[in-house]
Amino acid sequence: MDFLQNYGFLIVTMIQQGLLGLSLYFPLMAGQLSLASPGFYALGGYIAAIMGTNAAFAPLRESLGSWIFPLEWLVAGVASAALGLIVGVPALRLRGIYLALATIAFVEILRVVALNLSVTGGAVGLFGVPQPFGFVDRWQYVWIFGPLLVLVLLFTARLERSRVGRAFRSLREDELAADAMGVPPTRYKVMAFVIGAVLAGIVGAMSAPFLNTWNARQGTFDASIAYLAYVLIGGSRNMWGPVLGGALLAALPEVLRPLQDWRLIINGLVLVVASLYLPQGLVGLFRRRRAAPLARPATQEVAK
Amino acid sequence: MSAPAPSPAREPVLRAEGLTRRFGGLVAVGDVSFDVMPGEIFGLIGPNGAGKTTLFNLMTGLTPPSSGRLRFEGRDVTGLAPHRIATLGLGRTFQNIRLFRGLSALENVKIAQHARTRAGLLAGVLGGAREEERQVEARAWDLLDLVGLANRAGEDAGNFSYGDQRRLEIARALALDPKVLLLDEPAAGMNSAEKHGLTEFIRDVRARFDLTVMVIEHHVPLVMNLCDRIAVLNFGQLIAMGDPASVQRDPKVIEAYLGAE
Amino acid sequence: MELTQFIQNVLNGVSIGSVYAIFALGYTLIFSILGIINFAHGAVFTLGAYFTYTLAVGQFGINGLLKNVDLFPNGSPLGSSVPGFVLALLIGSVLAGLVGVVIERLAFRPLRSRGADPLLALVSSLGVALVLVNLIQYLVGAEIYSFPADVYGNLKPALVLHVGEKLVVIRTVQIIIFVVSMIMLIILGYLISRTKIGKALRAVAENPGTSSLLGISVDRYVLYTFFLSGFLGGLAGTLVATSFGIAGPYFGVTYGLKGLAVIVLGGLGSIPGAVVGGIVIGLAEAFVPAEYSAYKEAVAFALLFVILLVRPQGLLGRALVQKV
Amino acid sequence: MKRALLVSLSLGLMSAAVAQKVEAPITIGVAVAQTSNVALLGQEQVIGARLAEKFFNATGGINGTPFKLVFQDTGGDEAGTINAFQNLINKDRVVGIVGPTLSQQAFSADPIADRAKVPVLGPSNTAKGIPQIGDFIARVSAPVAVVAPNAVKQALKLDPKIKKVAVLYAQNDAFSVSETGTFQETAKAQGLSVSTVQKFQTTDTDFTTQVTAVLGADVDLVIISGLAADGGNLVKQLRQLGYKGLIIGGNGLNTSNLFPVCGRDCDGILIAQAYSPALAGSVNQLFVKEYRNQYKKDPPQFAAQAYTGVQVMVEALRKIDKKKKLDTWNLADLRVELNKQILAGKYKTPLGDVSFDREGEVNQKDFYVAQIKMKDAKNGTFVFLK
Repeated sequence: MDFLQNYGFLIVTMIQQGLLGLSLYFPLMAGQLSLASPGFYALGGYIAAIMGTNAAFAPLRESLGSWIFPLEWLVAGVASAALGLIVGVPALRLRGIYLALATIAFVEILRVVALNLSVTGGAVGLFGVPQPFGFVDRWQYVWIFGPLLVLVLLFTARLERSRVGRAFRSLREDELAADAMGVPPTRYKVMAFVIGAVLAGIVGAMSAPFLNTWNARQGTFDASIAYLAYVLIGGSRNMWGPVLGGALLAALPEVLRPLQDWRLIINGLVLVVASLYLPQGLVGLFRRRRAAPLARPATQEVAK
Repeated sequence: MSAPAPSPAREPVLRAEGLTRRFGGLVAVGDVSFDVMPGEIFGLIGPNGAGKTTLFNLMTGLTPPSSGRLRFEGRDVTGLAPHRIATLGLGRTFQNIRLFRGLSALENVKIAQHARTRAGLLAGVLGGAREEERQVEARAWDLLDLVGLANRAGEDAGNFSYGDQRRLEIARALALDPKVLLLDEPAAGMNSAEKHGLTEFIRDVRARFDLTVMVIEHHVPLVMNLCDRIAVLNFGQLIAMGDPASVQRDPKVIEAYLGAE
Repeated sequence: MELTQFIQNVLNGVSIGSVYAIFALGYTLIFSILGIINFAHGAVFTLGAYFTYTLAVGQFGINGLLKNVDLFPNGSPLGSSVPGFVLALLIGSVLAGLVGVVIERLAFRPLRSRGADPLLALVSSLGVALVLVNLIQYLVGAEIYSFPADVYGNLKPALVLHVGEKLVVIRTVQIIIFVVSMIMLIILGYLISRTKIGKALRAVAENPGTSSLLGISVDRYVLYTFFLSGFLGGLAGTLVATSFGIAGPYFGVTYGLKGLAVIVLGGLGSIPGAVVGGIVIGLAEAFVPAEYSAYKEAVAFALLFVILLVRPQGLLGRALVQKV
Repeated sequence: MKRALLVSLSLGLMSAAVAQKVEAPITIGVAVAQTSNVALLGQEQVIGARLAEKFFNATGGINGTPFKLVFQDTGGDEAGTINAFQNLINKDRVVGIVGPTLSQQAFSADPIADRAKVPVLGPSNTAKGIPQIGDFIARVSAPVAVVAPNAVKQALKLDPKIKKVAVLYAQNDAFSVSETGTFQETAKAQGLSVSTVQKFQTTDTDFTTQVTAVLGADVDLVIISGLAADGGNLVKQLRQLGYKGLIIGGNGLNTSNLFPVCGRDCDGILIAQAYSPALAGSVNQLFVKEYRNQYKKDPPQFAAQAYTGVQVMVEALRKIDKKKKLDTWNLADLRVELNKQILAGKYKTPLGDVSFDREGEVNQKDFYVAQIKMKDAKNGTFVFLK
């Protein structure tokens, strides 16, 4: 029990950062390097913090009770999807590092706007965010972040085996060839981008009560780069990569806490060494070298 | 053995009207017009840099034309996005092979069935598309069988030999369920035994899938043997068109080829 | 807008912009050769300032070896502290260049020789930045260090021009930074377009594979690039520090993000582009009306977003045509 | 089912906490930003807290028993602060916490300490709403509203002809944003006209745009709310570009870190202080002497506030110990008792006489306005103005 008290927050943070890593993985499935997640994360958090503290929502809170929280997640998801569409449609014409830079710009613009609005609490941000479902301890958030992670992993595994997942992969492999084979690139790039945005938005909405407060420092350039590191260190070609990378890199500074002044120096060294010596990311260490030959399913011939 | 001769009464399946593409000052394709009749095997030859691949790119929407029109089954498809044209029924292979190299052969063929399937995001994730998936899978195996690669379905496309990659690309293009198949140098990199088999294979595919075929090829004996009609491009201009024998005798063609040597 | 206000805005914009530009020069140089963004550049920039400070003013134990160096025993025309400072500046910048070399050897070359995903270089350089910044913090703390006011001799701190009733003002340090960044641009331009090293560098940038076939040692030239970038970064860091002081280990890092906007706007990998991009962003920020000054921070990124949509290769970059 | 599990887990936790005995030596937690770009402030707090530990242990500890400070780095972010707090509460088993550095961090981590019933003293959290986070949250850092008006009045005393004012503030700093509000209200209340309001970021270094706007508005008083690095650069650039009038610096500029930044140009700035090294009380003079011995300069406000935070905890513990020996308490009860005692006591600290209201808000008697006098380009002093 002491263990949960002491490390509960960290464990949930690991799940949370794993989810944020995954939010980058979806666009990456379609070959799009987007660093926009912190923007949607911040948006989701603000939505939850505003719905949780703003007087305008008091009647809604009264009448809904704890149901306000799922509603916050829903609103955050929908709002992120809408913003994702608005940003994604023009931005996804860009490729590679240019898309990454455009999404960084998006995150930064959003941050400055949040810093200046009064509904977001300006520089101080919003505080006293109410706790869902009578949660008291931080580890209890495992009851919402945990199921979300499981759901998202199930979703991803199913997605990868579906028609849409194949379309994503074809875009990552060769956008032009995919286009010539009947896969509409823009449609699926935007879809992948929006899935990532919705996930980041929902994680943000769950995180505002988790952190008790929300402010413009939540969605920054630093976070963009951190999430990218999750994906690359964990492994970008398998859904477990970002989860593992996010969890481990979030835990690293805490694991190194006993080193005191040296902890961030070592943290940096670990990043360097990991990027040098784990070319396939962490999951590359576990992956079986070669898949077994595919077996043809026993079905009757489908007449053309 | 021999293909049914194109009946003159039928509408052309493809009609190019003055297709032109300029890159800066260079005219890569200049005012090219031709008809391709249903069921035909239509050859496109010409020296290197004559604009053959550019013409394919114009026809499949990868490069927008500077001017001119392309009609497919009577419908104006000029300027449509590549995936739209592919969906209408124009499948192609690439001169410098563009398979999804990191994906398995089976995946490559499954992906090209995208346009002929419907399952959306939710159906795919929630399992509402099982029957469709089963059909996609089965058809992919059939097509791999057709090109003789079913025993290597699980291997990454990038690991295949040159000739196998060309065959896989054809299987992938067929998976689109096209009405017209555009083959860009299908014999390049194949050994002579493979080349020999290719003629039979293309004819067989045409018959089996009721296709029209357009083929860019350098290997002259193959072209002469395979094609019903041939068009010759030089410096982006169409300099001759007709049945293999007459094209072979055409002085402009001889000059173009000799001049290019 | 009044004329004086306009002139003042232009001066403000150019002076802020030249700080951005001088930061971005070394940043973009590495991108031009390797196509990667070196996140450690901000830390090298900071380090350069600390090196020079240590040598010229000396509080970290070396005790200002060069503090009293006097190259002009009969009195320098600029003031007694200037020659010592310039010498310290050069040595400090060389040291920063060497740090750049070490970074290349330890954090970039292993990735390159393996042909790894270029994005990994991003993470690796991020790690290096984390190490350097926290190492500085560990060694010298988060305190603010400032160069003495007379490093540039007894120049007046600012130029004040009277235009009718109104004033137009600019700080001397800003003029120095602008002039130096222009000089560095010219030297760099000469180096790259006219010298043998420059030609080899361009060849490496065009096509590393072919260059090595032609007998150009790619690794060596990449090393030169990192030295040059580090040197420029160190020099720039010191110059900016003479204007604003060294505001702790994060001093240079805070320019990293704005620097990205600068080099993209100018054209990734374009050296004149870094200067043009810096000054354009500086001007754009200076012309934000006072009532919207809160949104000034977003201007650079709004510009970045727009330029990416309209002209992704940037103002001075070359368009890349994808081959089918 | 799930709910039942939750309840049983929570009950288990509570009973586990009840069973813990107080371990010797008594530990007090300090959670401030020792890394990140907030470390400039956090490092001063570490120094202040260390001095307090040394001084109070040298003067008998807690009635003869020495106590120990445990430091946990919060970094600059919210998650790091929660981790630091969790470590202090559960692993280090501290009786109370002094920290964190930023108000935003306090909004994040203080609720956790409050729910765990661990008393927290904010050494530098000045935003509105901090003591209201919970019963266990108090602060020794006075909110800005009290400090700012004095400075404006002082400026008017020095130069009664002042009419037009320019106000500048760091828009991304919570403290500066609320401080500038008070400054602007005060200026208006004193009949001054606010000619221009300029915003900047604490990470900014170049202020030419803001300074030219100020020069253009032709004002005779400039009021700055920011932190040391940005505020110092702003002052320097104001002076270099020819501004001659009075400057008021907000509480964020109340640190000798300002001196190296603006150098001789710092001379004459009026500073609104929540702490002054010049305060005559013997407690403060002892603290100043200790600090000068070790660091060769006057203690900054952040150090004094952290020192005060530790002092308040120690003196409250001494009182409790007199009633009932600390080693006979169990930890949970001691934390609750400590919180009560902190709020009930009166303390003679470097900040002057300090006590708390029921919510945990500090009642600080003395606020100061000082004027900076520079000895040379690097060293200066804050001269107390009556």
